[in-house]
Amino acid sequence: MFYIYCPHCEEHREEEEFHAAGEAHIPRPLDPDQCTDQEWGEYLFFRNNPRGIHHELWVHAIGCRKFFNMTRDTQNYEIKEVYKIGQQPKITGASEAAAAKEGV
Amino acid sequence: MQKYSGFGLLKHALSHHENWQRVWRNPVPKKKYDVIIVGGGGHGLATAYYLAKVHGITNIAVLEKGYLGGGNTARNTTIVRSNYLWDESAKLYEHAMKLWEGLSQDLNYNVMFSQRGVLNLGHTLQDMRDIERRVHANRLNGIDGEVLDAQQIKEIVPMMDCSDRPRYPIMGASWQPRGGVARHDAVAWGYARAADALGVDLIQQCEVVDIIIEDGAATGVMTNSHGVIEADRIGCVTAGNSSVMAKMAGFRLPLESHPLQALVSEPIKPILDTVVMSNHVHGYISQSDKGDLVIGAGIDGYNGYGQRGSYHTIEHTVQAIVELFPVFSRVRMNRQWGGIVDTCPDACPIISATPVENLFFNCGWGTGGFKATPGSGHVFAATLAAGEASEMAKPFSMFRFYDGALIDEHGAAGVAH
Amino acid sequence: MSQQNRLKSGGRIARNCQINFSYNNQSYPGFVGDTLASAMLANGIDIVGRSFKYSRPRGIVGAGAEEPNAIMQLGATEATQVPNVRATQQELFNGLVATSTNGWPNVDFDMMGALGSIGAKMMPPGFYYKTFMYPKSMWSTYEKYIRKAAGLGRSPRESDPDRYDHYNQHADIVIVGAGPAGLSAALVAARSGARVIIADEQAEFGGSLLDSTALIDGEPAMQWVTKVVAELTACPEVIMLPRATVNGYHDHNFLTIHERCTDHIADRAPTNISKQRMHRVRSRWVVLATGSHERPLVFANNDVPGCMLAAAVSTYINRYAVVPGNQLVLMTTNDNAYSAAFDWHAAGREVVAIVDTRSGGAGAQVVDKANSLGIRVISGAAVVEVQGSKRVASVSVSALNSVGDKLTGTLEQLKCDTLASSGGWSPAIHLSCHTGSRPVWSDQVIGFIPGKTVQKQLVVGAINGTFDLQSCLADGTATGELAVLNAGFTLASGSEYSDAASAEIVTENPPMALYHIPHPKPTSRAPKQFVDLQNDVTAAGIEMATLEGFESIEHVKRYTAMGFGTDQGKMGNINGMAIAAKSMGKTIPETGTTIFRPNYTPVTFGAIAGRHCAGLFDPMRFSAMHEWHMENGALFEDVGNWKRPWYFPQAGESMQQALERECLAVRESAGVLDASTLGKIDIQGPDAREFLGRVYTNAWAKLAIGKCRYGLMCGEDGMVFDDGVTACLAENHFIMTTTTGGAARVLEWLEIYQQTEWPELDVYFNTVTDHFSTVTVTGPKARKILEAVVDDIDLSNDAFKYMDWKVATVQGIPARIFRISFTGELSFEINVQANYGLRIWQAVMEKGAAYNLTPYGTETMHILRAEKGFIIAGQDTDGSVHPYDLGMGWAVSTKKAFSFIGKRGMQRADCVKEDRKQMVGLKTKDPLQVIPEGSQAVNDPNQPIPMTMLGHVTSSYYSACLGHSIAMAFIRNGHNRMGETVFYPQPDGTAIEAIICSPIFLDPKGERQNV
Amino acid sequence: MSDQNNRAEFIYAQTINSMDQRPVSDSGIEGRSPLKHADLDTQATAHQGEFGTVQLTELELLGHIVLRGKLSNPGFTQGVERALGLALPDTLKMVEKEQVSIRWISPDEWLVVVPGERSYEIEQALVNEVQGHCAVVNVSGGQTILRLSGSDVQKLLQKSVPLDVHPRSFPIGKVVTTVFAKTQAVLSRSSEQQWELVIRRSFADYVWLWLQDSCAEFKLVIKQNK
Ligand SMILES: Cc1cc2nc3c(=O)[nH]c(=O)nc-3n(C[C@H](O)[C@H](O)[C@H](O)COP(=O)(O)OP(=O)(O)OC[C@H]3O[C@@H](n4cnc5c(N)ncnc54)[C@H](O)[C@@H]3O)c2cc1C
Ligand SMILES: NC(=O)c1ccc[n+]([C@@H]2O[C@H](COP(=O)([O-])OP(=O)(O)OC[C@H]3O[C@@H](n4cnc5c(N)ncnc54)[C@H](O)[C@@H]3O)[C@@H](O)[C@H]2O)c1
Ligand SMILES: Cc1cc2nc3c(=O)[nH]c(=O)nc-3n(C[C@H](O)[C@H](O)[C@H](O)COP(=O)(O)O)c2cc1C
Ligand SMILES: [Zn+2]
Repeated sequence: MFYIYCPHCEEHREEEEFHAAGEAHIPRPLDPDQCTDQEWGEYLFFRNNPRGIHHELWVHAIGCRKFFNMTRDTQNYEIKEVYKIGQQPKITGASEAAAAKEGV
Repeated sequence: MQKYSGFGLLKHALSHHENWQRVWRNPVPKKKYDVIIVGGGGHGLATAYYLAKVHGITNIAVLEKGYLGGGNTARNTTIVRSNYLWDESAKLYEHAMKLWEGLSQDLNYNVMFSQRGVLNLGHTLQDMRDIERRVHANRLNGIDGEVLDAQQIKEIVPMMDCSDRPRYPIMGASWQPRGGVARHDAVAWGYARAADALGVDLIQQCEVVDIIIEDGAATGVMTNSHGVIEADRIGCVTAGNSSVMAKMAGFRLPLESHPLQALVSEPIKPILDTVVMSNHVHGYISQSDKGDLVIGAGIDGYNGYGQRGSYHTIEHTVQAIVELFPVFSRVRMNRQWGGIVDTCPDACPIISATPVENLFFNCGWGTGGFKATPGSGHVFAATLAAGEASEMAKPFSMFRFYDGALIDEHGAAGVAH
Repeated sequence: MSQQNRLKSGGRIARNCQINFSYNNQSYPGFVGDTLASAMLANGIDIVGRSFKYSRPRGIVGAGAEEPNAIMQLGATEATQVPNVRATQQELFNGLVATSTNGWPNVDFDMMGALGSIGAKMMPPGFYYKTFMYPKSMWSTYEKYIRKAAGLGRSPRESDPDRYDHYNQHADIVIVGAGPAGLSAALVAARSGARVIIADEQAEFGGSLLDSTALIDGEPAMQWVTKVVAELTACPEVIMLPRATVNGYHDHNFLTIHERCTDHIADRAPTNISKQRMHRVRSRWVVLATGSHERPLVFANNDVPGCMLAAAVSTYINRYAVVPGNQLVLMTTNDNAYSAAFDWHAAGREVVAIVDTRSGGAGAQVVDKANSLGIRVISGAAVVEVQGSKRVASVSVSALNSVGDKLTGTLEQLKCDTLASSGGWSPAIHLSCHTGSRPVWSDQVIGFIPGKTVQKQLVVGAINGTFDLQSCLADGTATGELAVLNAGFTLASGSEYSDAASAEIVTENPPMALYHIPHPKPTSRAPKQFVDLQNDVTAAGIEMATLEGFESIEHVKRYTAMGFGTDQGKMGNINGMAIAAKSMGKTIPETGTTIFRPNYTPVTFGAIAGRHCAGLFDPMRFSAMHEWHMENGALFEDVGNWKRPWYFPQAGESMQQALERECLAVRESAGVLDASTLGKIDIQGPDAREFLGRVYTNAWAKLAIGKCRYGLMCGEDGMVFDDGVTACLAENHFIMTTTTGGAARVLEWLEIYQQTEWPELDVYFNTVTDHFSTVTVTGPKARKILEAVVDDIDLSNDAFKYMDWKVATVQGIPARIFRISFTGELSFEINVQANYGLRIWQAVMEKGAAYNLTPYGTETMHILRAEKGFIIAGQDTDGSVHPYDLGMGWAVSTKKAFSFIGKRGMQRADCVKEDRKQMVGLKTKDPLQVIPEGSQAVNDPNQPIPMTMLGHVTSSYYSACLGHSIAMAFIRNGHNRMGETVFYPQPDGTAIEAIICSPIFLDPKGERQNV
Repeated sequence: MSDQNNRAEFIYAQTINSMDQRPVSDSGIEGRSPLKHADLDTQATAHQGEFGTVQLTELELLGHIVLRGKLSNPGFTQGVERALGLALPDTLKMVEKEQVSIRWISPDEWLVVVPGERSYEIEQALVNEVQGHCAVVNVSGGQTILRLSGSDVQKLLQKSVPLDVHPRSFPIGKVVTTVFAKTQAVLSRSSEQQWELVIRRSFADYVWLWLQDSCAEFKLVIKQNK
């Protein structure tokens, strides 16, 4: 069971207060009408679903009701960081791989 | 293949069980195969078996990164039924059901398919409407089933609380007598043994780490243990890891991999003879032939490849079970575990060609693919053999997520099972 | 009875508190402080059960969580039955009733046992996969017998009278295990002022010290324990939990601790006290000091009662003053186990011999002691076989080569009644593995120790392979310090490492890595050599499994069932892995281990569920008028968490009669509905209107203040998921209604778009569902009734138009009244602050009496709206229909500048194809026949199965007002099939004939609501 | 998306509809709190003078007003301060002065609780004082407050809420929205042994059942609000 730091409440809370809301950083196409079926389908349904570093959206549902992003390792469930909507992650699959190479 | 029978057992007993044949070989992989199947779960092994048996293609390797049948096949609650709502899926699951009914004999391996009946409970008026709708459809599709009221349910499951006491009293249920459970390991092993006997190479501890693509067509795989193995066609049957495989091939799938947990009680004397499932209170239960109550939960909401989930999901499930069966409160949970389920937006599988030529996927079975194992293998074998989606596979193309022809089985798939 | 095996003195039992228990209907004495197992042994009970596959008699082997055999049925009454209680962990209480689980007619004489010995040969691992297949039809019969034979104890058949609860805890440091290592760590942690929880599964703290004769700081070890416990007790921030098993270690340092609060007192917990409590603990750091489990050795007939673990023998003697036999042979691979023989000797019983498997024998310290006590020590030898059936009668000993894979001498027979064995100690690494960490093999430890983990976890003591007491104490202190610093605290002065308690340093000869004792016959032909006693897994079975090709250790586990039992292989797993490895010519680390998962020891479902059962399983939500509904005989429907009135039957009325009365009242005079449960969302902000335009399919730009509008909400896939009316309260202010069940989902839907997609839109959403009570008055007389209750405004059709809302005072209470209609009749929805909801309801009822104002529930509401063809999201939609399918294209505005949610989705190829299933109405040929909801349409009811289905009936009722049945249904291409006939085949073989029509059955022009 | 410059300037009060929702004055009409059916008063009278290790008081029929706005909008923050004489509290903090309290709910949300009879007056003050994009929402009918005091309350809370209620993590003056059994509550600590739970109306009966059940091992005594 996860122990999640809410960037809005600024403290750790139990997972029971939160909902996972799927992969993060999937912006709605700005002009949906110009999308092909394939593009729209990609937006709606197709996901990276990585094994390893994953950026996902969570909401502090029974709490401050705010959405935020989380970088989490989907294999060992370690939460690497949380960050607010509109911000970009500091840790990515690529950055982790680079760090691993350098032996950091 | 050495034939198994009661007589054979006696014969081996006399020779102190020293002369049993291997169930499968441990071959060194060849450089090239006609077909490589990635993933040695029930579905992958069944695919190999039917390719060999039905389509005569025996130059096949099944590559498994761990041990055969160690993925979701090893960790599912083994519920088998075919009472799905939509024609396309009902057809597929019923195809599987028919194969289940002769599977032990076909494989000469007792998969302990036990048609003890499956109840899907309804606790609200809308549940009952959904149940009626599904049972009506099943009947016209030739699938057995009826709608029972609380009294009839009580007769089948006397230990369940069918009174008005529960928070959500049981209003009725759909009942599929031909449904039941099977021994999950035996299914994998039975297929593996039979496939091996037909010449299929089963390669364990062999992880595919890349898919080799030339001019838009897959030509082989890179493995962690045996380097490159070439193939004319590749079928990925990797369940929770399918997105990882797709990434190797350069595309994405409409899948999310979620933890799905299950648990067993300590073994107890027979007390529950059927399978009971409830979408509304969110739990399902059966008793295995070993005596343990096998209990399942809903998926955890986040993506996870850890083969474990969160404890509060277990709590909710157990609460649902105690709510349905207050008599089980003093029985104890022995073990819990998790699998990685590849959930699809419409709760239906993907049996499909892909943007890469010669590369096919069979995935997206999510929380409910064990019951389809024989059917899935059979249909995917036909697809691999033909090099294009077979008739029954057609509706399950991954491209339905572009045009929108989804087959929404959330109602029938309900909670995980 | 005599307690013939009880020593005159010693032990940690309360000799002045004699109590009685019954086992298999016979009464026996024991003492407070006993476990059920120690009391049974004290009374000379040898056979405690029968093995499940071969039905062999079994006795107690261990003294703790590792016990595989002594699995009892407990309980004096039906409702208090508990299956599968480990006698070694069950404290004795007065009046305890235990029975053995397997064995018929009884454990001492078992019919199946006789059969078992013949059948055993036919039951190698996986035999059931290889047989019972032919003839196919017989399987269900075979299976019945297989099921009967399986299972241990039985479930109660009455509901549990006891309570169980949950307790959430947060700690800086949790210490698991209160042995020397755990206690040392706890002391340091406690002194730092950190919040500490120390839990131990046993009744008393002390761990292995409880049965040890060792000295700490020169005094008996338990004196040190007493001091430490006293100091910990005095620390306000330390929580000490005896009888509390940490059964699961979950991600991010979350632990579940199962405390058995009253299991040691009685069958049933005292009133209002929880029998068991589940602590749900989040800790910054976790120190695992769970100790280790002794391994027995595997040899022929090693399951005969009287075969025990060496350490268990010591435990029974030292802790319970029970000697479980008269003549002991001890077989050991290590020095440590010698103490079992010494304890036995000290208890005044005969030690026949110590058989040490090491050619070099033991270290001087223990050898000298054995010699001085006159105990015969046979080194470089092993017990290869036990003789005896219901109790060990003798053992055969043979010389063994130095690596332990060959017998080198002749057999010597030793008479004895107890054979204790020790193959070394397996660290209790279970918890460290629960979060996916793989343990690593240590040749030095001869066991697996915890591996790398991402949890904030430290391990210390025997779990880490540290077996000497001095190091356990010192490491405990050091680990405690580390935990304190890691958790962000500072060490209290005086708690430095140097302060650790100290014990004698023992020099030992290294232990021997030996698991399986060879037999003169090959394993396959030797008498059974058990590895997993509970599952009757033998060495031969494991060898056979590997020979058959089950080479992965996971396959071995699954094929043989090794480690599947209630002990989860605590005793047998390492031996099994060793045997599998050897059989394949591999090392143990190459073979690997299976995975440990929760639970460490089994936990009742009751404790996991806690109080969240029965009335508290899920909240019931009530509206402010609920009491009135109850008093007026409403039956209720569950909608989400809400209890909504379903209908209000009057005395003697059937459901159908009640519905017809309610419906007719609405159509002819007036009805009243409690609509308070509908979701209500207050929406404010300069971009509120824009936002509505994006989330609803229709246009909102021009909705004037004072007006209401119906809207459909779709997903990005274009499929309808909710609907409702939204009113414009002011320029930047709207109030939205949602379906009852969809309220929470819609609010989260709005929020996710606002927060993540369109943060530039200034709009706030707040739920006011609970704030307002909604009283819907509907029917031709609605205006009359409103006029009677409304104090101040003009309710005429001109002044207060359809789809208007107005502020008014209703019986002295300010209200917003919405003139919207879900019945097609003239309707007013009165919204007041819920504190006044009941009052307004009562006032309306009172004034409405003159107009036959009739309360109605959800069922009537469903009929009334169906007469009008209004959909109910969730009943008439299922996530696969878009507005055009529903014939609601009028609610879609394609002209909006912004591509609203759902627009693109509903234009995908499959969504615009010709022959989609479309919502239509149905009239049955027989006007009185109501098509069952869910029925599937076909063109030709006589076609063969599988039939081609066209769509299903979503809503279907008898309309009293129209005098015929009505239905809403999906029909493929239905909008173009008006007037055509379809059939609905029924389970009884008949088919109901119906004609496709518009779903608007009543007042298609909508005149009634406009009056 | 209206122009950012205009945004701060529009007059909030003119863009929304707020109304007095209490009975007209001297009507003598009393509201019914969500727990009225539990008849706490009778129980309180029956056990008057008894001391409970958990004492429960319903603070019924107070004015509850939700405030939404951005801290970066001075028209909002200063307006609130002018209207209430209290500044908006920081994250997870609660402030109180002369029967008016403000609970932090979220970075852009606060709950103002005021005496029932002053609720519209204060709501109006807020509506009139705040400027720009914000929201003032009367939710008085939708929730009630339970005050729990006594030596066993912390234990009771440990049975009911997953978050840490130890004084080190939950000091006096802290407020959180969290899971309460299977519903939710806004929980605040007003003294070492005194806590307040803001709960939703429709769940009030469930919370009441839960409290009685959880207190079975303690001594629960109902106290009247006065
Ligand atoms: C807890 C739980 C309960 C369930 N209950 C039910 C139920 O009651 N009824 C039901 O019908 N279904 C149920 N299911 C679903 C069911 O288990 C699965 O749908 C089904 O077993 C899938 O079979 P499979 O062979 O496709 O997958 P798997 O058995 O998972 O096999 C996939 C294999 O691919 C291997 N693999 C992955 N990546 C690679 C790679 N790169 N290289 C080589 N090999 C690879 C994996 O190791 C794995 O062995 C349940 C699932 C879970 C987790
Ligand atoms: N000389 C040897 O060969 C040898 C071998 C093994 C152990 N020992 C002795 O054992 C002791 C080891 O000390 P230690 O402190 O590491 O272990 P310990 O065995 O003394 O204490 C561990 C405690 O943890 C408890 N426990 C285990 N799992 C638990 C769980 N999941 N939940 C709650 N409680 C749990 C056990 O019941 C036990 O009381 C030393 O005294 C050592 O000398 C000696
Ligand atoms: C139907 C079924 C029944 C099971 N019964 C038991 C059981 O009685 N005892 C047990 O220890 N494990 C049982 N398991 C769980 C397995 O031990 C194991 O946890 C599971 O297969 C997942 O594998 P893993 O734990 O190695 O990851 C069962 C699993 C399944 C799917
Ligand atoms: Zn938060």
